[in-house]
Amino acid sequence: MTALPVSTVLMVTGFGLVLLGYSAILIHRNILKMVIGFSLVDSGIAIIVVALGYVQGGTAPILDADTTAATVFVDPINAALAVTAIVIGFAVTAITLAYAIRLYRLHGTLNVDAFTESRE
Amino acid sequence: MSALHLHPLGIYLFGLGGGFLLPILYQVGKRWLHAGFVVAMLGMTLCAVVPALSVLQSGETIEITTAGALPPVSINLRFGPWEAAVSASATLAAAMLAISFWQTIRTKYVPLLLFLIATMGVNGLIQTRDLFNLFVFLEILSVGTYGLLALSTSRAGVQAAFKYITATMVASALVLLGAVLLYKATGHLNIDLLIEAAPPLAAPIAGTALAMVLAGFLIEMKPYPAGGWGLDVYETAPPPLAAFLSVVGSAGLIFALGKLLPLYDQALGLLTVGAALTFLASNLAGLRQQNVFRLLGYSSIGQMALLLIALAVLTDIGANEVAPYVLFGLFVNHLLAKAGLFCLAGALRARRVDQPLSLAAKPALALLLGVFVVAIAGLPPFPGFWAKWELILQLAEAQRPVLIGVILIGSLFEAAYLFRWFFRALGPAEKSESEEADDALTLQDVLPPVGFAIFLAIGGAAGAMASGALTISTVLPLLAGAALLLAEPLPGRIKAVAMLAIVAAGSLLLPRPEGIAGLFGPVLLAGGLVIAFAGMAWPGPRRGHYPWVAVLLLSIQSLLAAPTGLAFYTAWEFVTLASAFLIARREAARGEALRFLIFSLAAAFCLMAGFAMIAADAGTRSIYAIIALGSGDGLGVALLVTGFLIKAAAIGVHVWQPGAYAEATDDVTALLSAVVSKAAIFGLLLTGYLVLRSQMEVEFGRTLAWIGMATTIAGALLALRQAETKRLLAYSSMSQLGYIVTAIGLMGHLGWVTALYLVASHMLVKGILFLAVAGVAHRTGSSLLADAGGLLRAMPVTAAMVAVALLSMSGLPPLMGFGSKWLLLAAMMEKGWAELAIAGAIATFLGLWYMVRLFTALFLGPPAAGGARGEASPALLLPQVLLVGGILVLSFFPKLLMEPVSAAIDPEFAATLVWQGQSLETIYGLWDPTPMMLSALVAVAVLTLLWWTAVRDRRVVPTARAALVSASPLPPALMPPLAITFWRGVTAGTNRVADTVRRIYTGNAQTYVLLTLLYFLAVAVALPLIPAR
Amino acid sequence: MTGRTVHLGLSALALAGLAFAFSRLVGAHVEPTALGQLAAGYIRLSPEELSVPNVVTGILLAYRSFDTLGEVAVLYMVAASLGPLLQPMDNPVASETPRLSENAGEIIHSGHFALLPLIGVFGAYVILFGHLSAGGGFQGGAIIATGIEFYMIARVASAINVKAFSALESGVGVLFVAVGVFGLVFAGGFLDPRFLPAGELGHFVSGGAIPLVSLLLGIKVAAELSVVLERFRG
Amino acid sequence: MIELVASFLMFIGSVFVFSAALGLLRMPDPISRLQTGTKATTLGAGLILSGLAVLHPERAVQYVLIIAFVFISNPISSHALARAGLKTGRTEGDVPEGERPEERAQ
Repeated sequence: MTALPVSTVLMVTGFGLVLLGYSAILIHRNILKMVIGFSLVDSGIAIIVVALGYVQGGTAPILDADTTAATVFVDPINAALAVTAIVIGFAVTAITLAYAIRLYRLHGTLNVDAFTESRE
Repeated sequence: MSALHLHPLGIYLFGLGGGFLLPILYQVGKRWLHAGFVVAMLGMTLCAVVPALSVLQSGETIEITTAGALPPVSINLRFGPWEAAVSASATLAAAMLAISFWQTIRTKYVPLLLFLIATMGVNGLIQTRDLFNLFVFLEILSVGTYGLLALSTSRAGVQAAFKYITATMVASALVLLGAVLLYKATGHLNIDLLIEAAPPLAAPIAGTALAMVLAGFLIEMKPYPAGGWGLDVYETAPPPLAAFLSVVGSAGLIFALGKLLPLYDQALGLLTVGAALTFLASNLAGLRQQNVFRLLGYSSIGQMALLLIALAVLTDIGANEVAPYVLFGLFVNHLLAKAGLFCLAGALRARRVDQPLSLAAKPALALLLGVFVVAIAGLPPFPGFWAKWELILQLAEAQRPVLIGVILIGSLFEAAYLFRWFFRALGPAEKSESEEADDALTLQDVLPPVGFAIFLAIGGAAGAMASGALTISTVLPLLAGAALLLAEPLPGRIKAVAMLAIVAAGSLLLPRPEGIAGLFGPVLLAGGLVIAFAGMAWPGPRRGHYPWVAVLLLSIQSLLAAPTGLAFYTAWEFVTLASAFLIARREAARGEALRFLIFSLAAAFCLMAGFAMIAADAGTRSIYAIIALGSGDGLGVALLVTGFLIKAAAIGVHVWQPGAYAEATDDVTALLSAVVSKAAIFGLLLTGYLVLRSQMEVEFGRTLAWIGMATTIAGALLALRQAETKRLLAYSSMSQLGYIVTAIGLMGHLGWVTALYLVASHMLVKGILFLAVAGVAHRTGSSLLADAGGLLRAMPVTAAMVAVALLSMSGLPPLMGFGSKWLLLAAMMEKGWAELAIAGAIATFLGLWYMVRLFTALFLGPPAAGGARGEASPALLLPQVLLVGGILVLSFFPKLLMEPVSAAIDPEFAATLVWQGQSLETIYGLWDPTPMMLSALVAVAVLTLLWWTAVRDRRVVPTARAALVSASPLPPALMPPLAITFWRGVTAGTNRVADTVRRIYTGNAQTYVLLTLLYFLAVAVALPLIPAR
Repeated sequence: MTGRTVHLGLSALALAGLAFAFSRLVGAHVEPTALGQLAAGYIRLSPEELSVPNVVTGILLAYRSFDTLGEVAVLYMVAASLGPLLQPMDNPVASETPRLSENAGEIIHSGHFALLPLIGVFGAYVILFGHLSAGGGFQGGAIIATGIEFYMIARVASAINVKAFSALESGVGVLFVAVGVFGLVFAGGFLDPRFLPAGELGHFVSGGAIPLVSLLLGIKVAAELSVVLERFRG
Repeated sequence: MIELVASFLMFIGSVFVFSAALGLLRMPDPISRLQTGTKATTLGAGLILSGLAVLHPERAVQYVLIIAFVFISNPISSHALARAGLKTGRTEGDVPEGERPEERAQ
C-alpha cells in the first residue's frame, strides 16, 4: 500500500495530542492535570504547525555545502512559527502552573470544583 | 531624529524599551523606577496621540515596515485614521488609568512593566497587519493581564485569574491554529493579502481556519454563553485593572476583529446574531447583580457587544460614510464612561449595588457618577447618544426592526440597573462606611474620573457637531444649568431669582416656532415661570434644584421649537433627565424616581424607534417635512403614540405617575403635572398631524379617544379612593390629561381647539391646586385628608384659590372649565360618538365628586387637632393669585385664547380638509359668554346662600364632611389594581428570565473551558452553512 | 450527580465535534510537492540579502523579528510575574514539601561533572552557529538553561542570584531593542540586521547583526528559563 | 544486506521502546515505572541509533557519541527522579482518581 504521507501522520499525531489535551482538561478535576492537558495541547499544536509546512521529500531549509539548486526544502515559515508557538506555550504553561500552585496554597486543594466563589 | 521620537513606532520603543529597563532602574533606586515608568508611559502616549492628530488632520496613512523589507516578506504596521483614533484614545485612557492604579502598582517593578508592555500589546493589536503577529500581540496582552491579575490577592481573585487564563488559552490556541491553517490554505500571513485572497467560508481547511480565528477573537470578548470567566475577573480584580481590561484591552480586541471582518463578509448576519444575544443576555443578567463591579463587568461586555453589532450591521448594509462616527462614538463613550465608572466606584469603595455611599452629601462626586451613568445609558449630551441615534436610524433604513428592538430593550435594562445603583448610591451611608471612604479620596483617586468626564463632555460636543445638532436649542439648556450649578454657593433666594431671569432671557434667545408649537411655547413658559417662582417658599440652598429646573423649562422650549427629529428627541431626553433628577432630590422619592425614569426611557425608546421607522419611510429627518408627506407606516405611528401615551400617563401605563407626583417636592410636582405633561400632548398633536392625510386617521382618532376616556374615568375613580391630597391630585391630573387625549382623538378642528383650550386650563388649575395643597401641608404638617379640615378660617386666601380652581376644573358655568367641557361635548356630538359623550358626562360627574370631596375635606367641617398656623407663605400664594387671574381673564375673554388657538390649527386643517358641520365661529356665535357668566353668578349666589343656612346647623357640615372623606365610589373588589399587578408581573418575569440566563455561569473553570470549546464548535458549524450572498 | 454527567456528556460532545473538525482538516490536507511563493521567496532572499544559510533563523531573527521581539516580551513578562505570583501568601495552607538540605546523591554529583561541559558546549554551539546550521537563540538558550538547572540539582544548597539574572535579562532586552533602533537608523528599518557587514555566506562572521541578536537571545532565554525554574523551586 | 542488519537492529530497538511505554502504563507504583521507563528506553534508543549508524557509516562517529550521551544522561535523570520520590515520600502505588488523600479530604 502506498506509504502514508509523512505530514498526514504528523498531523494525526498533532491533532490526537490536542484532543488528548482537551479531554484531560475537561475530564480531570485536578487542576494540575488540567495544566498538563494545556501543555499537551501546546505540544500538539507545535507538531501540527510543523506538519503543515512539510513538503514531499523536503529537507531542512539550511543552505549548507551539499544543497544544490534541485534540493527540495521544507517550508521555513512553519518552522519559525513553531518556535514562537513553543516559546509562548511554555511561557503560558509556566504562569498557569504558578497560579495552580497559588490556588493550592490558598485553598489546600487542587479540585477545580472548589474554585467557584464568584459566579452567576 | 526628532521625527523618530513622535513616530508611532515610538510606542513600541517606549513600551518594550521601558519595560526592559525598569528592573535595572529598580535596582538603582525606587525613585528612578517611578521616573522611568512615567517617562515610558508619557512617551508611549505622546507617540500615539501626536502622530494620530497629524494623521487625522492630513488623512494620509503612516505605513511602518520592519526589518527593512516590504510585506509580505516582513511584518508591517498601519497607522491610518481608524488605527490612529483608536490607538490614541486607548493609550490615553491607559495613561489616565495608570494614575488611578498608581497606589497599587508603585511598590514593585513587576506590575509597572506588565502595565507598560500590555498597553503596547493593545497598540500592537490595533496596528499590526500580519495575522501571526496579531496572535503574538494577543499573547502579549493576555500574558500581561495574567501577570497583572497577580495583584488581586483575594481567594476569589486568584480563582478568577485561573479561570481567565484557562479560557483565554483556548482562545489563543484557536487563533494560533487558525492563523497557521490560513497560511496553509492561502499562502499568506499578511492580512491585506488574505483579504484579497478571500478564502471561501465553506472550504474545509480555509473555512475551519476562518472559524477558528473568528471564534478565538469572539471568545476573547467574553460572548454569552462563553464569557463567565471575564465577569469573575471584573468582579475581583483591582478596579483600575478591571477598567484597563474592559476598556483598553477590549479596544484592541474589537479593532483586531474589525480588521479581519472583510474575511467574513457573508457571516456578518451570524456575527450580528451572536453579538445581539450577548448584548441582551448580559444586560438582562446585569439586572440581577448584587456586586457593583460584576454589574459593571456585565455592562461593559454588553457595550462591547453593542459595538460589535454596530460594526457588523453597518458593514453589512454598507453605511460607510456614517460608520466611522457611529462606531467611534460608541467606542469613545464606552472607553471614557466605563473607565470613569470603574475608577470612581473603586475610589468610593463601592461593593454592593444596594450600598448607599451618601453621595447626596457630596454633590461633586454625585455629579461625576451621574455623568458616567447617563453616558453609559446612551443619553444626551454624551457621544454614545448621537452614535446610538444614528445607528437606530441606519437600522430603520435597512429595515431591521427586530434588531432595533433588541438594542433598545437591552439599553433599557442597562439604564435600569445603572440608575438603580446610582440612586442607591445617593442615599446616606451608615457612619462607619462613609468615614472610611471620605479620608481615602486622594488626588490620584479623583483626577482620572474628572479627566474622563471632561473628555466625555468634549466627545459629546463633537458628536453633536458631527450629527448637526449643535444648535442653540440643545446647548442653551445645558449652559443655563451649568451657570446655575456654578452659582450653587449663593443663598437660595438669589439663586431662585437668577434661575427665573436666566430662563426668561434664555427663552428669548431660542428660535420662535409658529403654528401649534408657537402657541404651546409662551403658555408653558409663563406657567412654568409662575410655578417655579413658588420655589421661593422653600428657604435654604436647595442644592441641585435650580439648575435642573432651568434645564427643564428651557428644554421644553427647545423641544417645541425642534426642527428635526434629533433635536426634538434630545430635548425630550433632557426633560426626562431633568424631571427624574428633580424627583430624586428627595431621599424618599428615589424609588419613585427610578420607576419614573424607567417608564420615561421606555417611552423615549419607543419614540426613537417610531421616528426612525417613519423617517426611513419618508426619506427625510425634519419633522415638518415628514408631516407634510404624511406617513402610512403603522408600526412607526403606533410606537410614537405608545411613547407619548406612556408620558401622558394613559391607563395601564400610568403606574409611574402617582408615586412620582406624590413623593417629589411640591413645587416640582406642580411643574411636572402642569407643564411637563403637556410635552406629551404636543407630541400626540404632532403625530395627529402626521396621520391626518393617511387612511389610519380614523383608527388613530378612535383609539386615542377611547384610551383618553378610559384614562379619565379610571383616574377619577382612583382619585376618589385616595386619602392623601397629592395622590388625589395626581390621579386627577391623570384623569384631566385623559380628557385632552380624547379631544385630540376627535381629529377635527373643533376637537383640537378643545384640546389646546384644555391644555391651558389644566395647566392653570393644576398649578393652583398643587401649590395650594403644598401650602396646606406646609402649614398643617401633613398631607392626609383626614388630618386637615376646617381651614376656611385659618387659610381663607388658599381656600378661595382652591375654590376657583375646582370650579373651573369641574366645568361649572362661570369659569373657563365650562367652555372647554362645552366644546368637548359639542365636538363629540358633532363627530357622532354618542357613547363617548355619555362617558364624558359620567367622567365630569366623578370629577365634580372628588373635587367637592377635596374642598370639603380641607376647608369645611371642624378645625383638625393640629390646626393651621395661619395662611400659607406669600411666595406660594402669589403664583396662585397670578394663575387665578389667568383663569378669570380666559373665562371672561375666551376670544383671547380662542383666536390664536384656532388660527394656529386652522392653516393645517383648512388647507387640506373640507369641513362638515359648524365651524368654530358658528358655535361661538350662539354662546355669548357675558350673559351666560352673569346668570351663572346669580345661580352661585343663590347656592351659597342656601349653603350658609345649612351651615348654621352645627351637625350638618361635619357629618357631610366625614361621609365624603371616607366614602369610596365602588367597592374595592370591583377596582383591582390591574395595572400595578400587570407591571409587577412583567418585572417578576424579566427577573426570572434574567436568573435563568445567568445561571449558566456556574463559576467552574472546567465548565467555562467546555463552554468556550462548544462556542467554537457552534461558530465552526454555523459559518459554512451561511449561503454565500 | 446530574451536574457531573451533564458536564461529561457535553465534554464528549465537544471532543467529538473537535475530532470531526480535525478529521475534516486532515482529510482535506494534500501534501504539497513544492514550496509556496512566500516560502520560496524566503529561501532565495535569506542567503542573498542576509547572507544567512539557515533560512529559519533568517526569518526568526530578521524578517519576522518583530514577532520574536514580541515573543521575548512574553517570556520576559512571565519570568517577571512569577516572582510576585509564587512568593508565599500570608496564610500558606499546606506545608511546603521539605527542602532537601543535604547534597544530591553521589551519582548525580559525579554525573554533573561529566555532563555539564557537554551541555555547555552544545548549547553555546547551537547559539553561536544558529545562523549557519540548525539552532538559534531560543534553542541554545533552552539548552544552557537545562545545564544551569542540572547544576542547581547537583548542588542543592546553591541558588542562582535571581537579582543578577533579572538585571542581565533586562539589560540584554534593552540591547535587543537597541539593535532594532540601530537597524532603523543605520539600515533599512526597525530590526533590520544589515547595519553590520554581511560577510561571507557560510562563514562564522556573516549575516549582519544576526549572530549578535542570536547571542543576545540565547543569553536572555537562558537567564529567563533558569529564573523561572528557580522561582518554581520556591 | 546492510539495510537488513540496520532494519533488524532498529526493529529490536523499537520493540524495547514499545515495552518501555507498556511498562509505564502497567507498572503499579512510580519507582517500578521509572525503572522500566529508563532501562528500556536507553537500550531501545541505543539499538535504533546503532541501526542508523550501520545505515550511514560516514556519520557512525556522531551516532556513537549520541549513544554514549544517552547512556550517561538517561540513568542519571531517572536516578535523580527516584531519589527525589524517595526523599519526598511519593512512592506508594498509583491511586485512582478521586481517592487521593487530599481529594478524599473534601
